[in-house]
Amino acid sequence: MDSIYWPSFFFWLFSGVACTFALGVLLSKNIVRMAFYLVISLASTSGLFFLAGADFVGAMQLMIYVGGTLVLLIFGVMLTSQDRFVEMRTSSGEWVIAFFIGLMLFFTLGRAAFGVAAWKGLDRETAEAVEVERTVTPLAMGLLGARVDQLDEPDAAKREGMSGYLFHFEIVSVHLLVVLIGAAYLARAKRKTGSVAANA
Amino acid sequence: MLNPILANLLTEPVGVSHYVLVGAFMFTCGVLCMATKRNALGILMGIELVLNGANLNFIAFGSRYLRNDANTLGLDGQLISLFVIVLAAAEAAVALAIVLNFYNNNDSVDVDRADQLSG
Amino acid sequence: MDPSWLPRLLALAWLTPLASFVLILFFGKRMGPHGKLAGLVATSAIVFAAVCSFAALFTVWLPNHPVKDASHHGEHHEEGETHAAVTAPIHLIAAASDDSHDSHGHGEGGEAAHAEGDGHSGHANNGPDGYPSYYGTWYDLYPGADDSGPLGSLKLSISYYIDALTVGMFCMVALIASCVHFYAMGYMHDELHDFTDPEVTLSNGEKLKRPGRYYRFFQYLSLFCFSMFGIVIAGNIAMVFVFWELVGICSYFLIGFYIERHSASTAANKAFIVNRVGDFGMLIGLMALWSSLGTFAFGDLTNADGEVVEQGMFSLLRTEENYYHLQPTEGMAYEGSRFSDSAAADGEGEAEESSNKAGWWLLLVAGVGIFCGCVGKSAQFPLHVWLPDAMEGPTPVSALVHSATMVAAGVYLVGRFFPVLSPEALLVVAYIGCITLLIAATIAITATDIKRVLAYSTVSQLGYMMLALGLGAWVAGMFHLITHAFFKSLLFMCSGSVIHGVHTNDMTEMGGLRKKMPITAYTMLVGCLAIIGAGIPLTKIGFSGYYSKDAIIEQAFSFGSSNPAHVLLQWAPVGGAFITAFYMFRLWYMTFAGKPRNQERYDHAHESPQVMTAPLILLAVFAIGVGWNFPGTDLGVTNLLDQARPVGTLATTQGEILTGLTIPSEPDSHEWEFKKPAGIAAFFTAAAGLLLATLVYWWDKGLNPSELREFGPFKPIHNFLWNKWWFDELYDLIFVKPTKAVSAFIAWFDRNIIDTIIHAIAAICRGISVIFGSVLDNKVVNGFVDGVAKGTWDTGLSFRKLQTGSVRQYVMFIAVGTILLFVAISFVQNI
Amino acid sequence: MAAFLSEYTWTWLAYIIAAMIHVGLIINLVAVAALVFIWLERKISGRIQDRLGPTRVGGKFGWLQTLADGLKLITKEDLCPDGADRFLFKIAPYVSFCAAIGAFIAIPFAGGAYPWIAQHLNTGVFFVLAVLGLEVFGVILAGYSSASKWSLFGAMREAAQVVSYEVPLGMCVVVPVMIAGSLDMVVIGDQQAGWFTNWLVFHDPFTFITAFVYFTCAMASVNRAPFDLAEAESELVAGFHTEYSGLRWSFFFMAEYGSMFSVSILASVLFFGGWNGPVPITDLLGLSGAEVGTLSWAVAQALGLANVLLKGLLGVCLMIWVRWTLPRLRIDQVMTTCLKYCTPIAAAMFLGATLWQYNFPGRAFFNLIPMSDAVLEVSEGWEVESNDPDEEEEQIARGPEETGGLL
Repeated sequence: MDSIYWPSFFFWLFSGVACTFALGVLLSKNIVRMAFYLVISLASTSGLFFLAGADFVGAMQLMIYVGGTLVLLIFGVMLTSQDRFVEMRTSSGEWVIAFFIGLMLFFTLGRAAFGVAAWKGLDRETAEAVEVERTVTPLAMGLLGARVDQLDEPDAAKREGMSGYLFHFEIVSVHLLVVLIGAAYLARAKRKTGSVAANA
Repeated sequence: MLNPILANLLTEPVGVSHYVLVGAFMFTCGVLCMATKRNALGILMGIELVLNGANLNFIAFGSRYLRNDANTLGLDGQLISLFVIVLAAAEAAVALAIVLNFYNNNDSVDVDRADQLSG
Repeated sequence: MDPSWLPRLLALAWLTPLASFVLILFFGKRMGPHGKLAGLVATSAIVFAAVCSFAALFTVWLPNHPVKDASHHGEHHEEGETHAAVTAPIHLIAAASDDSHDSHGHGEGGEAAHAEGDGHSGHANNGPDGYPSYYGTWYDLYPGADDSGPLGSLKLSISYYIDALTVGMFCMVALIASCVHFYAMGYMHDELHDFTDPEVTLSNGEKLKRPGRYYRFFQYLSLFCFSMFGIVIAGNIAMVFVFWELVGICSYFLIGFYIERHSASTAANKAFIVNRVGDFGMLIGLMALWSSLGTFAFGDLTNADGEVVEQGMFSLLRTEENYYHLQPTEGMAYEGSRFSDSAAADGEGEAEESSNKAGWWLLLVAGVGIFCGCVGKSAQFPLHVWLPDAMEGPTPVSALVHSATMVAAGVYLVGRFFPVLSPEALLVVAYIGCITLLIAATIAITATDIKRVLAYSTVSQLGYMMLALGLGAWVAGMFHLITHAFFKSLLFMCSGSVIHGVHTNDMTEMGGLRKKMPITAYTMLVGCLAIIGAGIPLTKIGFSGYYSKDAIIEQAFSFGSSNPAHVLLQWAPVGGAFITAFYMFRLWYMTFAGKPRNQERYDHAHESPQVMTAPLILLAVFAIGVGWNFPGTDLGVTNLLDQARPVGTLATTQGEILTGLTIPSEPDSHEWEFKKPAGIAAFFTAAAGLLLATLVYWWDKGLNPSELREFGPFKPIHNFLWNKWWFDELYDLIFVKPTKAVSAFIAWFDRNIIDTIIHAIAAICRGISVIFGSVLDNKVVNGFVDGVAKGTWDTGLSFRKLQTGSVRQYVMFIAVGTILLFVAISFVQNI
Repeated sequence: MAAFLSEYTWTWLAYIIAAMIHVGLIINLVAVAALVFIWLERKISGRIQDRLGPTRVGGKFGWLQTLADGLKLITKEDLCPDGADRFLFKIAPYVSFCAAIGAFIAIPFAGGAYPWIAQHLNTGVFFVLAVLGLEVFGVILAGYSSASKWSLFGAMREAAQVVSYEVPLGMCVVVPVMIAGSLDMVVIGDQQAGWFTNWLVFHDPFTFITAFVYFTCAMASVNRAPFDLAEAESELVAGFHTEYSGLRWSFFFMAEYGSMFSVSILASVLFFGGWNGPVPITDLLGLSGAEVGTLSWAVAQALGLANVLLKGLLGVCLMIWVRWTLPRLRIDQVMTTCLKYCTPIAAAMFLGATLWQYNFPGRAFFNLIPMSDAVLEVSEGWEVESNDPDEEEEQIARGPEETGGLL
């Protein structure tokens, strides 16, 4: 028998935490706790990303997703801190139906996950021989339109198609801008003339 | 009896399947969250979970530690998950704005009260 | 500097006025109070253009192509001709001119004209590259190779053709335009504030009051200069045409500057429409050339190695093999023969002969067609009627139009096109010029409007130029164009100064003004002396007009001696010189000499401000000296122009259709044989005119003009001239009235017959559609549509239950749908 | 299970012990640093306010004062108010503390080929920023779960402030990252080797300004005065930790001082040369380079460690100085400072630095001025090897290891 393969250990650790707290999100009725569980779940997922060698994406996950959830949390606190809104009960019949449907969904997806032979995982020697790969620069270049990781691609036709994601990057940037403006517009404070008059 | 299984889990590298399974679990949790929460913010959290589960799949398919053959997505997986993250942030911003508006109009974030469009 | 700087510098000079135009167009109103800065902008632009032009001349052109004394041409020619008489069928050897020019560095165009190794003449061996020119393109519209462009083989390009003429014209135009701009800055100051137009009376009896349009005036001036530069630098006839029309529209704008005055708007319309008539002929010539030659370009396009890539018009028509003699191309002969069936029927030799003839005919059509455009633009008979009316524009415009831009364009184009014009076409040019010269000069005698006298004088002088070109005196014609530009702009500005001072155009209200406005008077005197060609006969001392006019008369004598049938062409310029001297000094005496005829106006008269007189003095200096060589050198306008003489036009040529016609070589006319009688005739006729004017209009004890007017035999003549030969009335009778009648008939036809038919058709259509609407549309189509709508509505009603409005149920639907999809797929896969 | 454990006991233990040592080092570093800083703050504030500060405990300077305070806090009762969300209330301080400590995982204390760093991350800067941003979670949870309106107000203020200030902070951090061409803090620090003129703060005028903007934003994001709206005593009693006492309260305190320390170290690595002193003593003494022995290397690394700690300390002192000098801002002034001043300035500096890189690729401000040979020699680290695009592409293709991690 071999010694412990530590990445596997951490995988089980992180995935266990992530799944547990995802379940916590599902089952908890307090919106603030849900947000807290969600943060932990997402942070653990970022650990899974680090384990899979996607360190930049992991850091992004920590920074953006967790930050985004932070805002969710704030809103949760702001909008639901009145007691009657902290817990909004769902009827138990719905819970039962949802549980069964969820079970079926999970079963189907899980069956798909183990349905492909090539997804079984590497043997240990191969896994240990995989070179550490730095991804930040290739990722950045990819976003700027140059796929430096594909220079070794033997098929010239394939290499032609791999022109990077500059265009998408630009679209997403503009999209973000539009969203910012749109969100600011949607959420702007409405002038309530009636209430002012009433106060006066 | 338990030892070989536990030992295998800890001594052998995990594969894409495991990641996909975790992703599937988070996805299911997210969907159920969306289906059962009456709080609009709860639904948003469900969406975050769903997106995160999907992201996990992209990362898994792109990783060279899990599946070292020519069919990995490579960097494309990471790039796509980056886009997902960014768009999720955008989505959250808009959704929160909508929730805020909804709150302003209804004094509540209960989505069951948003049924004016029922047939 | 390297010759490659030529196109750059000239393009800079060309585009600067455009920049100024655009600037004023967009920001004119905001340039200071009432656009005052616009004048500065436009003026500085044109001054910059002038600097660029002179830089091109003195730092690029002259160092690369030093001028030589052209007066040796005659000797060369003689030698060449005797040689050629023996050895060459066509005496074209004289195309080779100065062997002292370095035979390299002529850029794109110069090398094209290389005749070597034919061994006919010692001169020919040296190559005729004494006439350097540069051709190149800046931009091609649809540059399709092998006729693959969207316009077929039509190649429209923005190109340049630069030779000494181009450079000289640039300098002249820029210089005069600069003076005009400066002058206009003073002259147009009325427009700087709200302007009350004294000549426009509104219906309520008040005078029109409108905001000043100072900036707009300069905007048009800039565009005008840009267009003129465009014509001069253009490297192909299509581009010339474009800028030609631009010049036309600019003149339209400027003549109609006081658009509220009825006379001004009418004059602008007249100028524009009359020019269109000429341009129609020009289009015909253009198409004739293009369809037979397949190119619009003047020069040859060469690649980097100096090899010719595309032949231009000039080298196609005057090929090296043909010793640069004009010869229609095969394509021309073919195109021409398509219109004469006799070619096919006759014998073979005759067919060739006749198709060759047809080529010449086509060439004649093309030449006369292009010349038609020039007739319009340069106000030649019979289209001269617009120019005197163009006096309605502000005086600076008149100065510009009459000297450097508009009318010069026509003469310039004839000069540029000279190599393409056949001897017959030249004869047409000569006769048109001759007639114009005489008619305009006679009308000028009786006119009393000071600007009108000058306008007719311009027409007359343009006739001189055309005559010169038609007689083959290329250098003399172009030389006269340049000298005339200077003294005519001077004269116009002087008249403007007078008008500015006394506020009237009418010479009968002036008199004795030289004491009030001395600078104007004496600069104008210089202009008058220059235009009558004052100088010491048979020497080289005189005002600028002396050189150019004598050169023209010499050529006329030379022509007359070889073509006795066309004796009119020999003596018309001499007679013209007499009349010119008479009416010019009539003008001067009536304005400046004698006693004031209108005391009130005289008392209010004053000398113009410095910004107006300074250009006058500058132009006066030029009017005196532009014909001179720089002391001690050969550098002078004549010698510069001589460098630009089109290749192959130096020789004596014979007409092909009119076989008796001989166009003599120009340098021959400088022989003593012609020079002596011509010089003496010109001097004495001019002196006679001057004396007569003095007798009539100055010397109190001499003849009284008003008595003369009433004197029996002179009365009908005066009446005839006073009414300008009844040209306007004639045109009205011939063209305007019939056109109006025809259009009245057509209008009647349209209103009564065609309208009736259309109304009937409409009624029928309406009846049919009423029937269709009630039956087909309401019952069949609507029934079908309503049925579909009802079906959709019912289906929708039954499905609406599904839309619960609950987000969470929708999520469930999605999840269930996904699961079902999975199940379905797995079933399909298992089957 | 037993067999499995017995078979692999030693590897288990070895890993766990090693990890424990690392963790112990870092936690203790933060804890000790917090002790020192609290003492420093009291002393410095005392001097600024013209009094003495602690003088008795532990002898002459009162240097054991904090320890005594800590002992007192440990012995205090751990209160949990009625109506509080007990779970969140209890866990909130740990969240903050973990975030503050977690940042130290990726902070290097000495560079070189074998840097002193707990986990050498490729995306170090990014990681540190992300983890520091998590600290606010604990604060919000604490504010919410305390069931006190003072706490809630404080927490919401802090949330708004931190979320807003992350924008200019991130922009400021991107400037040195862009100039160094790496997110790896070791790489960024190593590029500033040599004289102090190589420090990124002196790289060009834009980075010079950026450093100050960064420091302002960093102060705001760790809630130090004049940006300490979250715990404004005059308005909110004690802000988010109103209801806390005892050890949990001290965790918040340690978290605050820990993050002060970490942003200061981050500043030192990003702008002020990190482990490279103003004068390259190790180079001058011959302690650095490829062929030096282990001892020399250790000495050099220790010097680097001293540099980092000293710079961090200076940064914290600066923050203390500012706190006791400037009055507190209003919340709208805080937001104005962020959105109307810091963000546009940071954006402009980013643009300016980009243009500088474009115009003078790889040239620092002092490299534009002719210098003596000795200085030039040391500053060779700045010279980009080649501007040949082919070669650059090749470098990218070869990956960062072979090109010395520059990319």
